[in-house]
Amino acid sequence: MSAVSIVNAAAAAPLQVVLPEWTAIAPVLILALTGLLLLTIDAIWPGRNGNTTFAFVSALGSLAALTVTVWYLVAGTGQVGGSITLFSEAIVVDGMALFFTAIFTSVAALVVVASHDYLAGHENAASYYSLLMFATLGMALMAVSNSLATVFVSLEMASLPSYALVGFLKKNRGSVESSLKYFLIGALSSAVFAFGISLVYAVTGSLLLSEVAAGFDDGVAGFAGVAGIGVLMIAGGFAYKTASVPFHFWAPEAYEGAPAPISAFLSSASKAAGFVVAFRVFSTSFMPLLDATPAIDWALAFAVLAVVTMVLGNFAAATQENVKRMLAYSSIGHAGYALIGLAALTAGGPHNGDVMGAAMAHLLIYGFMNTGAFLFIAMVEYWGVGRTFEDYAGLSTKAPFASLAMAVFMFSLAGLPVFGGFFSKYALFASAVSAGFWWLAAVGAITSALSLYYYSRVVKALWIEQPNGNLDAIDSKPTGLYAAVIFAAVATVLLLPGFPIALETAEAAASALFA
Amino acid sequence: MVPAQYYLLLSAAVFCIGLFGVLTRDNALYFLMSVELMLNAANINFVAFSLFWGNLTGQTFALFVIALAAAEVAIGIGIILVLYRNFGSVSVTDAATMRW
Amino acid sequence: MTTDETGTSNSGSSLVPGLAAVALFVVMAVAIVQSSFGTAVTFPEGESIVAHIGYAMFDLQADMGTIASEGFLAAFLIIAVGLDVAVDGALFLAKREEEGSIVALLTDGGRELLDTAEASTEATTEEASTGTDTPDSTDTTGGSR
Amino acid sequence: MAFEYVPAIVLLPFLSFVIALFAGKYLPKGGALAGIAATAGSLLLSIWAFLTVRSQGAYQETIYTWASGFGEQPWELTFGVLIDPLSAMMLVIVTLIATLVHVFSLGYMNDEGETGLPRYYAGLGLFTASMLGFVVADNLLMAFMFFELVGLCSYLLIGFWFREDGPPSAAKKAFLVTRFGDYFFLIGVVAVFSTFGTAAFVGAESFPVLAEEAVAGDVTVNTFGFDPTTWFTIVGLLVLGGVVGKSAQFPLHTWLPDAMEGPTPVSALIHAATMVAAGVYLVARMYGFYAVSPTALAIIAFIGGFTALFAATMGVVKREIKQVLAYSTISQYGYMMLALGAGGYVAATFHLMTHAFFKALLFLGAGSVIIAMHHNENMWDMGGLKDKMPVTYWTFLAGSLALAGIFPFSGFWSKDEVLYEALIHGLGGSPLLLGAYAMGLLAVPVTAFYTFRMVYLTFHGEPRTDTARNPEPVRWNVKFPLSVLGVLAVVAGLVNMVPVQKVLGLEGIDYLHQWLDQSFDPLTAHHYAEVSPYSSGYIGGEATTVLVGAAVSLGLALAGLLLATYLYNVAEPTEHTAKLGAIKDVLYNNYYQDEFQVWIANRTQSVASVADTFDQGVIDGVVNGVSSVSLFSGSRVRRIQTGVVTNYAALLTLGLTALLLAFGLLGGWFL
Repeated sequence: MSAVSIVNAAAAAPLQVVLPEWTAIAPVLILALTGLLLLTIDAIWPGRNGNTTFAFVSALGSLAALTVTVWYLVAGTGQVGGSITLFSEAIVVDGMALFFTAIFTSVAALVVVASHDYLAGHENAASYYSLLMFATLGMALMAVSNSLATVFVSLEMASLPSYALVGFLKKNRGSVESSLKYFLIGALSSAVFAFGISLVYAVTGSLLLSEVAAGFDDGVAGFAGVAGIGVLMIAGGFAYKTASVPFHFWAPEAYEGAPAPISAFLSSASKAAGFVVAFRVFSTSFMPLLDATPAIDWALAFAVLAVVTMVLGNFAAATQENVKRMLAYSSIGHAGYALIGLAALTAGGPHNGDVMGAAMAHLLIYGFMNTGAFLFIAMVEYWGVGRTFEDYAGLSTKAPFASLAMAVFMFSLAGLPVFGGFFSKYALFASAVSAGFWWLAAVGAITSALSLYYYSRVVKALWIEQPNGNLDAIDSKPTGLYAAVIFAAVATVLLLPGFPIALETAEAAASALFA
Repeated sequence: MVPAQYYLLLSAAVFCIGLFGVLTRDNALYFLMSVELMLNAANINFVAFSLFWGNLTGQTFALFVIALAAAEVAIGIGIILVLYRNFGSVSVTDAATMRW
Repeated sequence: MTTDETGTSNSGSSLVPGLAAVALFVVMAVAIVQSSFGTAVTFPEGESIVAHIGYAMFDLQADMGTIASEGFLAAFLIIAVGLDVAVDGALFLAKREEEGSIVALLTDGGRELLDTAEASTEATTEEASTGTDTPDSTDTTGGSR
Repeated sequence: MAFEYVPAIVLLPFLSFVIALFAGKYLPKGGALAGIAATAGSLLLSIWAFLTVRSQGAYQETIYTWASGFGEQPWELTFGVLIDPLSAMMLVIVTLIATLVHVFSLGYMNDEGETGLPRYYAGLGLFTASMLGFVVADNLLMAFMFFELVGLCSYLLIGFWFREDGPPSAAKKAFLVTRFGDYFFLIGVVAVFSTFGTAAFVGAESFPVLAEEAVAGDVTVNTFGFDPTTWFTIVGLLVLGGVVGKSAQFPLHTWLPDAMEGPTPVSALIHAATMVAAGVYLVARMYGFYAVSPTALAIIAFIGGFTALFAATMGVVKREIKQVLAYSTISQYGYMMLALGAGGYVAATFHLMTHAFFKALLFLGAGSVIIAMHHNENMWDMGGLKDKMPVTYWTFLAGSLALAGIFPFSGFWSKDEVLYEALIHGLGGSPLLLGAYAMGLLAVPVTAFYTFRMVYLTFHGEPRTDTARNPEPVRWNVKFPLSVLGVLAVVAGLVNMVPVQKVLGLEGIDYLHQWLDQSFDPLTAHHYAEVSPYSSGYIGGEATTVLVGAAVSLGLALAGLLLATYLYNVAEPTEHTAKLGAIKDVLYNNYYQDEFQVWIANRTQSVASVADTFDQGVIDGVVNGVSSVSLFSGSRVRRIQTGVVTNYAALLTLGLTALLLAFGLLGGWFL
């Protein structure tokens, strides 16, 4: 495969390899096959202590999917010459789908590598890794869904394994409780989501995103109420997946109680998955509603949710004592930032692509820095040191490199200049301002200033405070966890010079949706 | 033919009855059943408007919703089972140790 | 299911939260009653609905049959794997593990906040501390600290 | 070519940061030597750059473009360096003081057996590097990023002694208060970008030039529906938020006195050359932008004048030597803001330079006294140190005379020019400036008073404690920086003897004016003078005005000095004599204290006390209030998370219903 290939490009140059059209969903297929392979291995050789085998297979699978995705992204699959649709248009592969698949697969790879240490001595490794792969598969499917039917089905496909994964520590009450809450709110939200879809079907008579948009082209006069309720309920379903107010209630508990690698996975990849469908559905199907009469101003609804989410997440995070729960709330706050990508859209606005692209770039960087932060927590849980800020005091004396990585994550999450997180937040706020939503940017800037307070508490605990004698338990170096944390930190730092490329890709992908 | 609004009213009523159950019952199994009711409210719309629009999209999708509801129950029962082993009850209010 | 009688849970609890559902119904009902739809298209006579559902499920609706539909092959394949996953997860959850004991929570449960809470909020404090004592738990909340 | 090495000026201290952080504990002196070598290297490179600017003119280069292509106006976000007379001068000042502070730290930290030295020197290195990066920045965004880094480093350094109670909270306060100002700055940066599509300081497409042309109506920029001047005022004031925070101007000055909890060399660095100077430097850097907005200039001038007076009155009642210096810093930066607001670009830069020298000198002198006093900072426990530590005394005295503005020390020249600019532009038809001028003038005697109260209490009279009788000796590493700065504090004013030029008609001795005129075309001093909205008015002729102004301010300074002498240059000063036990000879009787003197003393003290109470109570209260309200509301917000999942379902339903209802009513769905 030395030649650069363009999948199904209409005007392929003679030297380029042209792959059949169906190969565009190769990343999805790889993830599915990996999950099924894990189940098969477990069925054929049951009872073997296969933690290492399973981790290896899963890591290989997600890295293979990542490689193919990045290759497609570079080669222009679904971008040059328009998006590729499959299965009677129910599936679409374009720049945005590939961009987000890259996020999911890289987060999954990090989490798998970290889980190898975390799961040492646990039973049911096969279930863990297969569920993880299936959840990733569900997210990848969400990214390529082009019909409300596939959106709903793949959203469930991502949720179901997540419920089980949150409750993976079956004998830990925190894990079980968080799993229950996650599941119950999830079930309720998916019922709301399904009802919203049914109402949209009621007014348009179709589920394909492009057909729904066509159904709205003539306006909503006569049934604005039904359409509006449907649209807002669909927004609610996405708010659940992205942990946005008022569907966020499961998040602090689920992230706190779940095994830390799963918290990392859910708060980074799952959130991004919620955003990719929300971006696609709203930008493809519901744009005509913004200037219809009577108007269904869902962008304003997202603006309200974004403001409330930013404020609530950051304020609640500022007063936490438990580091993991603090990160959980901060993750809610970041959902608020990414919501700006929807809130700042306007009918026919020239900045729509920039705004959404900036939100996508933020989610990419967030994927690395937030996963890294939670994996650091996983490391601390692995050592059994404790959970509060005081327990973290002086950890840098025992684990300087991991603590340095954590400092990078914290400052980057806070959006301090010189780390990737600053650029992405800056691009986001700047594009919101140019789209005329300066007040969203202002709320974002003020809440991220507040966030610096609680993020720097972690750095202070790690680097400045003295150990209080509970660090003797640290007697081992979990290689996989270390590798994952350091890799995430390197990626966060490398996204500093690499940010222009990421932003450019994201904006191109987002602009294609509005073309 | 029955006006379309009647179907919508019926489904809204079923949806809110399900929601009422969710909000007022502590037993996790009741919670699950109520959610099923809400999903079926969506199915009423799908089937009714399938006829209204003269296409089969809604009816077919209703089957998928039913299948997903089954999958959700499977996972849900599993979680409730584990909940019972840990907390000695299936009440959703007992598992309330993490908060704030 | 006898857990309703455990006494510790406030079973048969107040119907007040249900008012939210009623409110939602009112809002939806008003919107629905105010809406108006055109005339229904309905299906053509004499066609087998079940057969056409079958076509739709496997993306054959374009080649066979006369009733319009969108293709659901993708959703069908996804849900096929999805049901596998559900069984995988449910079996894993239901499997009883013999060794090991129930691990108590290591969560903070807002305890720290209680310690620093002002005296003026005593009512809240009391309610909170009863909530922390889960029944028959060897409560080691925050024991790691 | 010197300019190719400009990045190295920034990178050398950064290198010393890395070395001290990772290898500091294996090095002798905990990384101090690496720091001294790095800053000295930067100093040499800066001097070279300075001389090159002199011979070849200013220089600007984009080094790295890290993002481009936002929207339809392609934005270029870049890192670059801008070396013009202003930044070259600032580079020399910063590197010189950083080097001296490193040397001094050998005496203050190493010789005192402090622990955690690698962390200390790492912090100093990063602090210096951040400030240098800020100085050479050629666009507003880059400046903002380094501005933030400066704030972060100050947090680390002020909180250096984190085991005690005071420093961590002081550090947090410094960080939060300056961050609060930076919110506005950040919004201002975004506003500049969205208005002009660029944040460059220099060039035909730079934002100050575009602003000037937009006001003249030559180009159109996106002013969001406002009149250009109004919008530029808003943007300017947003950026000014960061300046007010960092330069400790009213009402965001409260962090600075608390920041005295940090090690004294750090205080010297913060006050003289880095963090506090950053704010004023920023205004000077983008002065062309402020010059188009009379309102913004007036606000700057007024804030400056008020801060100068307000902070000076508080300095009168302080007991700790460093507290007095802290308030004097706030007050002096007030003068610089006054000058900038009054159209005195050169005067502000001049005062920035002389202040850097004499304030660094005073802090290091105070540090020397603190070493001698075994870290007791209370001036009432000192006295009579003059004979025990002559080098410190004489240099400190030079610094004090400069601070008080006594002829011919450096402070006299710069402060006189500041007041002169305010006066002539005020007379030229801006009565508001006359108010600011009056406040600045009133602050002069107060400054002289508290400065010499400090000198007398510390060095003169009889020793009041055993420690003061047997102070610990200090070594060369303390005396050397003091001597260098002492010389500069005396002579630095000679670079810009405008009054002499005007009165005697000698041409060409206003070297600083000429120097600041050698920059890129729109960044020159005379261009700013053309753009600025002020015209000049005189009392009699120009020379007369100069003489009158200088005479008034010098007279007031001398009056303050004499009052301090009268009250405190006694062996056992004032009422506190009764509380001091072991007294042998009460020379006190030689000085007759009449009712008048007590009255004066009481009056000054009570005015100062009122200001102090206002500061501690109201301003601090508001600042602390904002942070505690945030935390309190946070602790309330988190309580909606009750832990019971049915409550979540209920809140979720309510939220959804409310959303539906609100948007239904808004969109008219129910009609």
